[in-house]
Amino acid sequence: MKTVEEIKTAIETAVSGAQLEIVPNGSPSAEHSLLVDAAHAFAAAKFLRDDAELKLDFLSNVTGVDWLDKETTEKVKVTRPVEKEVNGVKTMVDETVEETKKTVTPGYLEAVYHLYSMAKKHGPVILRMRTGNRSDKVELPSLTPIWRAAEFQEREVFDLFGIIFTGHPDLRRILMWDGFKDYPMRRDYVDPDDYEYEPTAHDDVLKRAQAHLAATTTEAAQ
Amino acid sequence: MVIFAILAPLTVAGGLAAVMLRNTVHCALAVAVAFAGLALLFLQLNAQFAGFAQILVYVGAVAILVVFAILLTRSSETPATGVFSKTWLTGLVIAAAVFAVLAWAVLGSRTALPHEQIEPQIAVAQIGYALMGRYVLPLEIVAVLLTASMIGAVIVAMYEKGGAK
Amino acid sequence: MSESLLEAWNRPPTIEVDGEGELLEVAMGPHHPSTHGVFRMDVVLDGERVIKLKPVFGYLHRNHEQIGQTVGYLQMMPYTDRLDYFCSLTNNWAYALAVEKLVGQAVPERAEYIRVILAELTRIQNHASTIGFLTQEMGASGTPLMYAFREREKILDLFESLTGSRMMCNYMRFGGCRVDMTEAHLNAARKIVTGLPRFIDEFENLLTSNEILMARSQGMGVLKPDLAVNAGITGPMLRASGVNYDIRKVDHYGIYDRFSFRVPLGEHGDIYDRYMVRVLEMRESLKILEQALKDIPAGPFIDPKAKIRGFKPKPGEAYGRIEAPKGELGFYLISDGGTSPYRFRIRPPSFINLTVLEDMCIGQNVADVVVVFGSVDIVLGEVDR
Amino acid sequence: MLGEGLLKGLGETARNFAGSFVSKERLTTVQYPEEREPLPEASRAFPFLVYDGADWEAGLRCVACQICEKECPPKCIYIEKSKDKKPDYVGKPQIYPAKFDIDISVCMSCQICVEVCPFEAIKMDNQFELATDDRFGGLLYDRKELARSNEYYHKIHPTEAAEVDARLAEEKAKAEEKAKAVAAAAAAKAAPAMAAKPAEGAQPQ
Amino acid sequence: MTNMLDQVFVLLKHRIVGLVPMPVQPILGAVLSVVAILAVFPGLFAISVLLERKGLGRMQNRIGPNRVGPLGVLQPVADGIKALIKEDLVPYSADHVVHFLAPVVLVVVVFMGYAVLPMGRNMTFVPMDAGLLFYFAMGASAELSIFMAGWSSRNKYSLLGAMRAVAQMISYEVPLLLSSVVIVMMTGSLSLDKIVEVQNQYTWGLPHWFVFTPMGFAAFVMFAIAATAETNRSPFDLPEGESELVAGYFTEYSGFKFAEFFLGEYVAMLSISGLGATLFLGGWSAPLEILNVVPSWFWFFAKIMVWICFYIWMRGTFPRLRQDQLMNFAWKFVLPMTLLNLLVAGLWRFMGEGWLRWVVCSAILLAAYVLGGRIGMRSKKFGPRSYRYAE
Repeated sequence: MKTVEEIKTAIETAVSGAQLEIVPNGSPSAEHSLLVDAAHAFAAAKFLRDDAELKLDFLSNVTGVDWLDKETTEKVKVTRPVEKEVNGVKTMVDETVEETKKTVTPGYLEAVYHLYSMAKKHGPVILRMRTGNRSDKVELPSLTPIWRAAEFQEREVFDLFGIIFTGHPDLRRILMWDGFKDYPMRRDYVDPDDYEYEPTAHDDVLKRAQAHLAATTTEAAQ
Repeated sequence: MVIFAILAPLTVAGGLAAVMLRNTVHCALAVAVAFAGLALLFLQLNAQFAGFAQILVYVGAVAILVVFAILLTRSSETPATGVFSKTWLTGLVIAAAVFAVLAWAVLGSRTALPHEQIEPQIAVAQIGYALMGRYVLPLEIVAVLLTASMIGAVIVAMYEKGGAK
Repeated sequence: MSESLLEAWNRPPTIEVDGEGELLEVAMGPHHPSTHGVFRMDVVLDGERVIKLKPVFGYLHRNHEQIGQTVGYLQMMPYTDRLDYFCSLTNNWAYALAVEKLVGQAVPERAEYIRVILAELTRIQNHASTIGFLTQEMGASGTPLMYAFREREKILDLFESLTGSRMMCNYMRFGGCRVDMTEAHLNAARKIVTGLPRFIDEFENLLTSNEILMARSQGMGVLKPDLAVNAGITGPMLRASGVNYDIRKVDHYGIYDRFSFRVPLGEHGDIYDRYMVRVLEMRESLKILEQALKDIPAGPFIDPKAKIRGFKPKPGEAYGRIEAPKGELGFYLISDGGTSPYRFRIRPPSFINLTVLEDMCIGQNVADVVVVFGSVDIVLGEVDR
Repeated sequence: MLGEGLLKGLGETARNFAGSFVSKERLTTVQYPEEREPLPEASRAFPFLVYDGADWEAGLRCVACQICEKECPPKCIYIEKSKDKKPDYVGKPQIYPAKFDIDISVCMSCQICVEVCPFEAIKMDNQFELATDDRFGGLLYDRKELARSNEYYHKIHPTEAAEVDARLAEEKAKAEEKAKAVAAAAAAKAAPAMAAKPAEGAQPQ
Repeated sequence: MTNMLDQVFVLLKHRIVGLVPMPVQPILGAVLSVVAILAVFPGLFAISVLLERKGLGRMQNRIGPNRVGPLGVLQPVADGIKALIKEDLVPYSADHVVHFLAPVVLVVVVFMGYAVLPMGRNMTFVPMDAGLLFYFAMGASAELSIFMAGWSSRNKYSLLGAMRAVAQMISYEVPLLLSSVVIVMMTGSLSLDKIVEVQNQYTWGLPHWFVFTPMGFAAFVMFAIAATAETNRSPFDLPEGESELVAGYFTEYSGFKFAEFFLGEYVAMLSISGLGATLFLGGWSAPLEILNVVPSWFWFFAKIMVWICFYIWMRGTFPRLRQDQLMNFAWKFVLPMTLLNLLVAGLWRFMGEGWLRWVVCSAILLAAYVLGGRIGMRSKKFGPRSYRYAE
């Protein structure tokens, strides 16, 4: 089978304008993946399936990954003029001050597709797509029209991560019920405090249970 | 006579209920009751074959057919309006006329008179001999007619099935 | 994306309803005798013909993947038992394989043999009970199921004496297995393997040439190979459609390249083919078992250097997959260097095999829906996770 | 011929019907409450705490290191350390669990606590008939309910217990030797004996 | 002595009836007969339920019920008590009157069928000239009660189950009747007593049962198939196919009404077995001439129970057919076979005594069966398959 780099160039020649990037994999398996931009993902995927040499006709696994906003704090030495009283006279003196600088790299949601070929019996080729951010730009093209296998799995990713797959023929919640609001697989998901805790040996659970019980009984009283 | 006194009102009640009940399925069930009463009347008159045939054909098949027809064609929901149609008077007149004709015919026949009590013992075998002997031609004609209608029904059903595809 | 991009096989076929007959909507499940648990099919019927079928999942959803992301690598092992509770050992293997791939852990030879033996025994008991359930859906009052369970019991007894538990084995570890398979266990396994062919013969006597079974299953629930491939169907269902794809042969994971066995393929892709492929796979599994039990070498059953506690893989990701009895079972792990995976994903074969349930059922009789459903072979613990 | 397969099937059920009267293999039912299949040695249900000697409280091997609490996948173990110390089987003064609760209704019998315990203090019981009508309290087992003697352990898992005992005896011998050496050194140097810290994080085999 | 034992019930009845004044005698006689039927057949029902559960258990390598009483023989009693003390649930939107009437009608109609069955020498309760016809008339009425049950429950599963049941029973009534007509042709009577009398003759100690003639045997097979379908037994138990329709037409019944349906089903099974035994297996006549020392009623009940055992055996072995296959089987295979069988029966009479008619009739029927089966399997495109392997 072609290497990831070869596949990358093959896609770039076949799909004009596609921007691809190889995402390295640090584990010993060294299965590097291809990051494809959302605009050209559909065409690239179609190419991957139909290309005579690759023939990746089997989409094995679709999943989402939630990458949180990353907050990196670094200490930076900044030199700036500071007003100082030197010998009774106010003068501006340049002084080096250590400041902590916070940079926030915005998070994103990622959809990962594991492709294999049943005809040629090779694989995997891992395809990734990323959303703009985690809140409003969460749309990605659906690959269900290319691989039917994505139908339920994309629904699941939509359900649990909140990625909206445009072009999906039947995008509804699948594991959670229809009225459910949140996306339970996100890293910052907080359990709703709405179920019955059973008394356990654990302090924190007990506390939550008691608080919840108190809240529900007062609610009931009102 | 006691048995007749029980059966006749039952049959009549079944018939009336069939006309007057609101729920069509109930009506069909009432018809079945009327049929059963009729069959019992036959039995009371020692006409075993006719009685059993009545049950087998009417209760077992016709009533079921009616019920199926009701269920397949329209919902069995109770109609909101009254059960009597606007032309009920006409219907009543026609029914009365038919009854009058029948009564006249029955009263006019000699067998209606109570004095002739011969009570013929009719066995099933005799019916068989009669059908196969004297009445064989009518029987065959009826058979041919029924076969023809059955073939027709089959063809109609087949045509519909073919047309759907 | 426009509708025109959808290809022919991409949606279930739609059926024109003839006549003005009323359509009947029936919710089969979640409390229905033949949905294998809490699963619902919203079926639209025209008479007894299925016009539309929508599977509804999630009654058993417990967010297994989130659990996997909060507990450590080792602690996830017993949770994998509870996915497909019929085949906990293959689940263990798939997970162990993914983690081993993530950290580059080697597995001693003896451990590989033990894994193969246990996985093939699991496959046999799973296929036998699946066929039992399938005939149960056809109304066989449980006789084949009881025969299947009789044999399954023997296999589970072996599992219990080896791993301590009949179904929730929690047996495999990263780099080997938890305890060694002693000679006594191996002899027990040999005894089971010599007894099984007779059982499969009995099973086939009872079912294979049965006219009612043939009439019920041949030509029903047909799955075309191109759709099967496209919809990601795996396992016996795929092979019943005639596609030669067995991960044991393709990936050669473990030591499967050392054994000679064949992959049975169906031709029609109907329920009967699925049944027969399972029966024939049981026979092939027996062949593997015979070879494995003959050749198993002495040696360590777990890599002595393998870490159990304080397991912290380097950042990276791995996708490990095996041929589980129900299809391709995969685990996708992303490590960020912490003690628990950053992303833990299960690729459940029974869930994805249900993608084509509607395609197979449309136009069929309602009575066939349950049989088609039974022939898919699912476990709700895995579907809903 | 139509019906051939059906007749074959009928023959098969007839064989099983007749066989169930003569062959044990074809009638595998065990009449459960009266009859029981012997449990295999490896069989596991829920954990218990091992103690040596006659007094359960004094003999508990557990030193409240809380490894099992940390490693338990469903988090069903709850341990509180004691303030004081008592001598363990080697004779070293150790902390002991002031509170050791296992919520059996949460426990999933995975045996990981046993695998990670460095002190051979927690083992798997094979008692599975634990049904109770008290949903909350009845399944929360405390220290006393969990304590089982080493003899009991020998009874249910003889091979494993023998191995464990051998290992412990070896450790004890080593510890004694060491203690002797330390004592000798102490006698020589008249220095105060150091209380050895428990070997936390040691790998069990 | 033998005769005494044979007629013990008849004599007992005469003795009791003789105790009361003349005008009351017919009424008491009828009451006694009814009481006897109501006592014996529910008892047999209990036995066959136990037999079924035990037998099925053994076929499935289980023991079956064995907790209530020695070897579990009191299990049916426990079941009955359970059914009685259970709450009688009626769905809110059900049609209460019809819902109540359905099981009652079923049980009444099913018990009526026993009136004409000859249960032993001189042991027919109502020796009727058109006994066979009466039996079928009663059987036909049972369909109505099943429809009532399904419709009145206002449940989709119930309604579907009832529709299936009724369609199936109507379809199989035709072959059931036509296969019995062969016997009527051979005896020239609709009276079941007469039919048994004809069979109660022996040549070389062997009985003249109709099952031992070619068309009798064919009719017997067809009758057995149709009877199985008529009583909704496996493999024709789709009206209550639990894998599809939960429980069919009695899904919404509980407690004693459910027990009534259960009773009705088994009593119908017993009675149709009785009819089958009467028509083909010589009713109360002994299987060998020397066995005539055993009371005649014993043979009748023994034959019923053998028939029931066969039902159980089939249930333990076969999967269930599908609705359309069932209909196809009825109309395209069983019905033509029974019609052919009628022709053969005519031929049999026409050919007169001799070995030739045995050969000819058997050959025609066998050929038709084999050919019909093969054509049926080919047209439905099913049959054994072979499989290929990939290395």
